[in-house]
Amino acid sequence: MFSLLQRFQTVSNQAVTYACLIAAFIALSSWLQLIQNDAFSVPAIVSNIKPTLNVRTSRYYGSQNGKPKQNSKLAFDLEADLERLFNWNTKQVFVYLTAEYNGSERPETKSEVTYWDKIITKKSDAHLSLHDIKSKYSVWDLEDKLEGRELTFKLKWNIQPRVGPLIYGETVGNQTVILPNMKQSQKKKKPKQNST
Amino acid sequence: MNIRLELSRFLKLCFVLSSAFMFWKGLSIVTNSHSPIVVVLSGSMEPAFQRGDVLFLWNRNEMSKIGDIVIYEVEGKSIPIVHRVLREHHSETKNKQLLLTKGDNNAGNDIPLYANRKLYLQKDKDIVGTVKGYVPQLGYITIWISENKYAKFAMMGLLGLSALLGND
Amino acid sequence: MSEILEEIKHKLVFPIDFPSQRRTERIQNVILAMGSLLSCLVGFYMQSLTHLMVIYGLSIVIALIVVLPAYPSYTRRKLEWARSKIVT
Amino acid sequence: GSMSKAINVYSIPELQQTLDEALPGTFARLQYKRSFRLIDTKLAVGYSIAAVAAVSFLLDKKFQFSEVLGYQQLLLAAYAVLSLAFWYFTRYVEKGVTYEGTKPDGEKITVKTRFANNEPVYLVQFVKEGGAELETRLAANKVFSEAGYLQTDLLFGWLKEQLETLGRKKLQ
Repeated sequence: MFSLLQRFQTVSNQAVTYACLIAAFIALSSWLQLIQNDAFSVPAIVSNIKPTLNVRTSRYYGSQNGKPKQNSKLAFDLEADLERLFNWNTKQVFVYLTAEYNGSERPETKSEVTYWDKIITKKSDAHLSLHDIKSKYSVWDLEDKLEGRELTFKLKWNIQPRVGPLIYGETVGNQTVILPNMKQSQKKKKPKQNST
Repeated sequence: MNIRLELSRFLKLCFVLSSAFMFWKGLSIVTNSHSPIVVVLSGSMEPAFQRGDVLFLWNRNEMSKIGDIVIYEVEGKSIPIVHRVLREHHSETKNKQLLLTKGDNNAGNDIPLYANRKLYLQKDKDIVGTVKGYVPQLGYITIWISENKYAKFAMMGLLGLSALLGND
Repeated sequence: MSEILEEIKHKLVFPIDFPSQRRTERIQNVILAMGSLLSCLVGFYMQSLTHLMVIYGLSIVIALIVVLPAYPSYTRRKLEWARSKIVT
Repeated sequence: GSMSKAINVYSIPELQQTLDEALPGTFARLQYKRSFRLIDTKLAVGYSIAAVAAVSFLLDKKFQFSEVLGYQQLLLAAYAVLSLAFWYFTRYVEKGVTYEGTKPDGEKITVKTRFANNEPVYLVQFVKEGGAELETRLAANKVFSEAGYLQTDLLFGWLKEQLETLGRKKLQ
């Protein structure tokens, strides 16, 4: 405390130390709030999934050297209330619909792909009740064909905090769908659908 | 005798620099990432990350999960990119994983950004780290200094002044 | 040049007496500790990071105002120093 | 030059540094011969720490992260071990010793110095070979001028007095 500069340094050093403690308090308390609100077991209903397949030859749809690549899209309904993910440390919630599946030529290959996602920044927008919305992405696989694969859909979320660790979780409730054959898909737009 | 005095004084300066550097190096060895703390430079992940936000990375995970926000480097480009994993394909037998990424704020995926007309990133080769922690805006000082020449001069002047006026 | 710098350096020191050094250190500790505690409580209660930051920022400003300047009361108990001898 | 730099006399670290650095010269005026055992060890360990960091820094500049990862891990381990050794040395071997020396007649002396918290009093402990000990206090305002100069003659006089007291102690 012996000179102006040194007094300024001690104040700012200590201010930074306390700021770190405050940040830790914010991260920890908001995490406890999430647990208290059962944020890790939010139910979600993904239903009425209608997959379609088509063939693409562009590089931006996974085709290499013009080889035809099967691409898959969806339409689906979604009902989920993500309000519980919001507290004072939630900057945004990134919610995304993913599908897991195995390879057909090489069954040891596991894949997970995103069909749809949404950024929610306000608690008032967190109640999702969507009907017959289209997938955002056209999905292709490492293999050329996707037809006949069994897809397990999950709705996952990621909380981006204002300060602290990123938090990931998924909603409760899976949905399994078998992709149609290419011919079926072209003839009639009604695919097979299994629910679990 | 005076040599020892000068050496002792110089050693203090060495300690300041070496401890800062070795802390960084230690962090990068523990996290297995060559730059364990990064500052966001682009707005392609808004509103999650803005320019100047500080990200803490971890790179000991063998596989990335879908939805993870990863930092990757493209051959021939110096600036690392912070984007989200949109798809992942991995083999259960071989330890290899392919990733497709996308910026939250971008319309399309990152295929146009990848080197050599590749369609995927490789987890073990291209990924610098996965974002685990976040502090907003703290890194704006570094951006400001590196991009604004007046700020650069002001900073240099301030450092020079404090070195001259400081007591060491 | 270096003499001018020495001169400036000496003007900018603004020393305070030893008892005040002890006191300002303690006051600064108390202000910042109280400020951070209060900011956490209010911020959590209001569920608002803005409130938290405003309160904590205010406590830093108060600490700076109290501690930084060499107020006359901080320089009253200066010591009697040795007489300087003429250097030959 | 003959005149040292002016310090802020209200700064304990500056007072301590100036006094610690002036002690060897003052002892030399009293015909003591300084022993460099402790300071040389400290400098050797200290500069090997700096050297390890410098090598790590150069490797980092010249090579890719993955190319030299093994070496960097070794360097980091060496840095940690040496830092621990340095800490151990200052804490348990040096223990605040600022000066070690011998009188022309071969008598050894060790001097430990420190300042109490925010108190302008230089606490000095003289230990003579054989166990005779003297703990004394020097008020900083007795040897510094208001302008921030150490009055070396006053320090010399004080030190001489203390050493005489210490010498008498042995006789008792």
